[in-house]
Amino acid sequence: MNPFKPKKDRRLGVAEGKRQYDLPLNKSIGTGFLVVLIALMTFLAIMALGTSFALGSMTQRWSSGLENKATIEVPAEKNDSDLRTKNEVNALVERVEQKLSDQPYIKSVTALDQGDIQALIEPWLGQGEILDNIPLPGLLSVELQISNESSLAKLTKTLAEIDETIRLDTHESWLGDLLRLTGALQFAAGFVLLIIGFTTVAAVAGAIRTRMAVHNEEVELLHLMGAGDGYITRQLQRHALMIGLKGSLVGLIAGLIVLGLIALIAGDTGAALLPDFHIQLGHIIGMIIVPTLICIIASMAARFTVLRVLAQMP
Amino acid sequence: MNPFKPKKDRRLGVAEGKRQYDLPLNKSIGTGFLVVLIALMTFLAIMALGTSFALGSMTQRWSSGLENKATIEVPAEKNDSDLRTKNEVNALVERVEQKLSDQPYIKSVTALDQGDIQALIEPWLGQGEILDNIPLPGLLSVELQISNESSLAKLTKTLAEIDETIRLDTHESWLGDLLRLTGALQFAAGFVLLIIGFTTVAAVAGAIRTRMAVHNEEVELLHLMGAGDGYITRQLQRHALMIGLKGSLVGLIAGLIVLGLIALIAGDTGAALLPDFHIQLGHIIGMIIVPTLICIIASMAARFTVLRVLAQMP
Amino acid sequence: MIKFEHVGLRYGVGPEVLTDIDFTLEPGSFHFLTGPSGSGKTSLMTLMYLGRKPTRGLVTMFGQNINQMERDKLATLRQRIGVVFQDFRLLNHLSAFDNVALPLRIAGRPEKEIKDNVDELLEWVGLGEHKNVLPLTMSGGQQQRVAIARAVIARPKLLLADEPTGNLDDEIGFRLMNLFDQLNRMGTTIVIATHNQKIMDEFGHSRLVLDSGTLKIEAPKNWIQKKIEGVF
Amino acid sequence: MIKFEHVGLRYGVGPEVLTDIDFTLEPGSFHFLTGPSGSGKTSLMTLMYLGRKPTRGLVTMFGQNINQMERDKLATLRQRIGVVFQDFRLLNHLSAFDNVALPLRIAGRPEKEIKDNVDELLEWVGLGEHKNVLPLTMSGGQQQRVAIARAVIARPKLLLADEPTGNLDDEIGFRLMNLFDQLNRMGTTIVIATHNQKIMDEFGHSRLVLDSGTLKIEAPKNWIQKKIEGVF
Ligand SMILES: Nc1ncnc2c1ncn2[C@@H]1O[C@H](COP(=O)(O)OP(=O)(O)OP(=O)(O)O)[C@@H](O)[C@H]1O
Ligand SMILES: Nc1ncnc2c1ncn2[C@@H]1O[C@H](COP(=O)(O)OP(=O)(O)OP(=O)(O)O)[C@@H](O)[C@H]1O
Ligand SMILES: [Mg+2]
Ligand SMILES: [Mg+2]
Repeated sequence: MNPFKPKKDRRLGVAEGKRQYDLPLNKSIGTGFLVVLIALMTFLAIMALGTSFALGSMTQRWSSGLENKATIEVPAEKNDSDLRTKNEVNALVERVEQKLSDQPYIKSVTALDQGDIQALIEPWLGQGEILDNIPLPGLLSVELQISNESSLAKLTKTLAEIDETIRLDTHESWLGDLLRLTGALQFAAGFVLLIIGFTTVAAVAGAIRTRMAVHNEEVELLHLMGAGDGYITRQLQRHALMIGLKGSLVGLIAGLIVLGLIALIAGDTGAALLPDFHIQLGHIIGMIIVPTLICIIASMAARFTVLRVLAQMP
Repeated sequence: MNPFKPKKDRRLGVAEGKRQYDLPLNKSIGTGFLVVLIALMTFLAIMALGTSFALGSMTQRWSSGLENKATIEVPAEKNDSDLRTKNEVNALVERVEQKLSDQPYIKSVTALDQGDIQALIEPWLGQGEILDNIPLPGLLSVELQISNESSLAKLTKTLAEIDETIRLDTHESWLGDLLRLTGALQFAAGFVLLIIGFTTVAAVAGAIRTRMAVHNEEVELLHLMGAGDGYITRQLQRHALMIGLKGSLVGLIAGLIVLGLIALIAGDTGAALLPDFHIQLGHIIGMIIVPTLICIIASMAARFTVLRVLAQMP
Repeated sequence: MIKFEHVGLRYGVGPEVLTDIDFTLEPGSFHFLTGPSGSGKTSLMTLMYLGRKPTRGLVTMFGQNINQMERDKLATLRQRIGVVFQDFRLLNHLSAFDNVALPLRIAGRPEKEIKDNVDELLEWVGLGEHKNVLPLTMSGGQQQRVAIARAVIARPKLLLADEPTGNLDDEIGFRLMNLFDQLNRMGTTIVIATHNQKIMDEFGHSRLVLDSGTLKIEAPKNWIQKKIEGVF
Repeated sequence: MIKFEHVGLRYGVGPEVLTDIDFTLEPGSFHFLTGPSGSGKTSLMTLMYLGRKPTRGLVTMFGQNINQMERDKLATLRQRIGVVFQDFRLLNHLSAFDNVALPLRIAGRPEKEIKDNVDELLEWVGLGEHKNVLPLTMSGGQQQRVAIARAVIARPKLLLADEPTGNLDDEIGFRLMNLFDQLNRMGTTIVIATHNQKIMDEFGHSRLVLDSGTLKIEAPKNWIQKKIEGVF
């Protein structure tokens, strides 16, 4: 018998059956750890992204809601420390309101009710008719078209023309602080994303190098049997991709759940700090990009690591 | 030549030279990861402990500093909506002050200056002589010996005897909330410590089992050559102990540095939230116990894991 | 020394690899274990070096029933058995010296004694210049010699060698067989699994022949007789 | 087929293991490679299966200079070389079948063809019933036969076998030598490193004798002559 004689049906063979890895990658030690690590990375990325989005819409709300607003105070006392009567104050307020509503850079102007002002002072003086006798300052809330240097300068000038004692209180200083804070936080979130990217590359590359070390004999054997670099690389790359997919999906789901919970809780407390998190198309794309990117990073890190190791074999 | 013939000097041999592991543990893959993990666990434990200590002394400060204090308000209006004159208010405040300073359950009582009160209202009314004409409420700050039901009841009764309109404002409700919050946080810190313990056990046990799997052949060989369970266990246990030591020392140092930085920063901002962190003997012992405990946990986890694996060999 | 009574062994749920093995080896005797590939030589060896418990039957070693022995005692017993594994099983991270020294270290012998003994034996097996070399950089035959040296260094009471000359040429093979002979003369019981007809013919010890799981003992052939026949 | 010119090899900073090797093997020839343990047989084999580059000298294989070849071409070349490693090097997580099928899979052959070929060859080496068994549960000889089957399955142009019968008894050893002979008759060049004097005597091919790093070619002995001598 000669087992090498070609048979006819052999040549007609069809590719069938599922192919597994030649390398014992699935049973590899550390696969679980890598999946967990990538899940964690994805989770962090999602959280960072979520925070960033939330901060973004918060900033937007503040900017649109408050940035263009200012408060004008008509003090109850004149420049010379004499008091204004209630009527004098009201008249001044009315004049300011009229004058400002003509200005093109003003979007709206509203005089605060005396009742509102009384409510502010009530805690200190108690309710009662006494308030009627006390000269209270007049307050106006203004909304500018755009809050920039020139429009504010114009406003200041207009007010000075009416009366010198009138004070303008923009929200600029504390809002600026807040915006600077959220900007820093958004920057931090971006930084976190960057670190996550690096960590993922490092971890995957390290893990793949470990695998190459652990399975060095097997890899070398395949190499010696004439398996091309592509043949070997493909297996490890696919392996890394599968790990990346598993890990990043778990991380994505966990991240979305936690974000949802936070939104729910924040919604309960009146959305004081976290604004209602409107799901926008951009956000969805961002959330999908994270695991995709992580998978690509994982598989490319694997590819280059394997190629570098293989290059050392003759 | 017979290499088995006993020689005289052989029997006089002395134990010398340093012994290394028979198992290739030091080159083991995953050792670095385990060190990092234990460092992280220690770091978290230190942070949890630090938080717990800080919360503890904060609670103490609040309890001692605020819990026994209360504010008494003498309103500017009488029961029948008539106003009191300034003098009337001052007289009432004085009466309250006199009366209370006699009571044995009162530690101290101080009437707030009218100036202080004016400063509180100024933002609304502007400065000026107008304030002199407005009847302001009188305020007194009281410190009780002990703040319990009976002393508060007595205080309320005494105040009612002087005038029905006098209001007592204890800090109880919000302080209670705060204490409940810090209690919850301290509980959370304890919980974190517990989880850290479990994670360490799980990670070390898992890592040791992985090592046993990776080095299964070597372990089996030693076993077959007559190495007792103790001989093999000792090596892996010492290995785990070294990892534990390295990791927990790194974690301890990192934790202490970060705690120090936080204390520094908190000190700068006026220690509003984090109190000055007095280093007490108990804290030092706690900080030292953490790495010690982690080392013991690591080495015991290794011991039992190895013994369990070895028990499966005949 | 070794007594097997109705011993059977199966791996997992597979068929019985060894069936009804019955034999007794006297202390100080020397035996070849032979049989076709896959007949169970290594499996029988495994039972003898206490690497597995038989699935049935009674194994008595050093006069003691193995099945009822405590763990600690088993370990002590194993220290008195030297094994040359078919696949060597050297520790790849340890040098030739440290590999050979291992049994002495497990027995807790002083380092000075270990050094002298190991150096001398490595010299004897022709590896004096390779004592600090790692197994993976040694040739097949060199590894096999390290494995042999490790098995005999502690002068065991029982020596089990599985195909110890498979990677060695006849010259060094015979040299090592002489080493085993010397050990045997000092009282060690020896069992050598081998396919090497030449060696079995040269050294006329009794043969245990395994075939499809059953053991047949062939009385020691008069090998001087055979040698004379060979000459003519 | 293979041409070595002034080839030398050293591992790391060690001494030259091979010095000034010069020889030519014709396509379709059959050679034994022999020499004492540690003389460099495996090292020479390693150079021939392109597992290392020589530290000096010129290696020409299949008519091409190895030193200047591209990576891809080297891989293709390796696919035409079958190797039986001295330590088998089976993939422990793959069954006997998958181990033997590996070269065909690397060559991208269809599964149906692979299945038929591998099944038949496993039958032939006496492992028909062990095709789904993992290497670690096989006997030494069975593993060796899997290694041999893997080396020949793709009908290589060059077959290098390092001590392929060390763990096998004479009967199956001769059977496998016949397998190599058949392959040889179909055009494969064969080099077998062995210590087995009996096999070298039985099959009268030319011998490459290595001693302390240098190679000596012994002309093929007239082995019918030898056999006749042996009979008388
Ligand atoms: N760990 C194992 N698990 C399952 N089956 C095994 C195991 N070890 C050996 N076998 C099977 O037991 C049978 C006998 O194997 P063994 O290694 O004892 O043979 P052997 O006589 O030593 O052969 P060789 O001369 O080839 O080394 C073989 O069929 C083998 O497949
Ligand atoms: N990877 C390596 N690194 C360093 N030295 C090596 C390496 N491989 C082999 N050697 C040394 O090269 C020499 C020749 O080894 P080689 O394996 O080629 O011998 P061999 O003829 O195959 O011996 P055997 O018949 O025992 O298998 C030996 O002294 C060995 O120690
Ligand atoms: Mg065997
Ligand atoms: Mg060799």
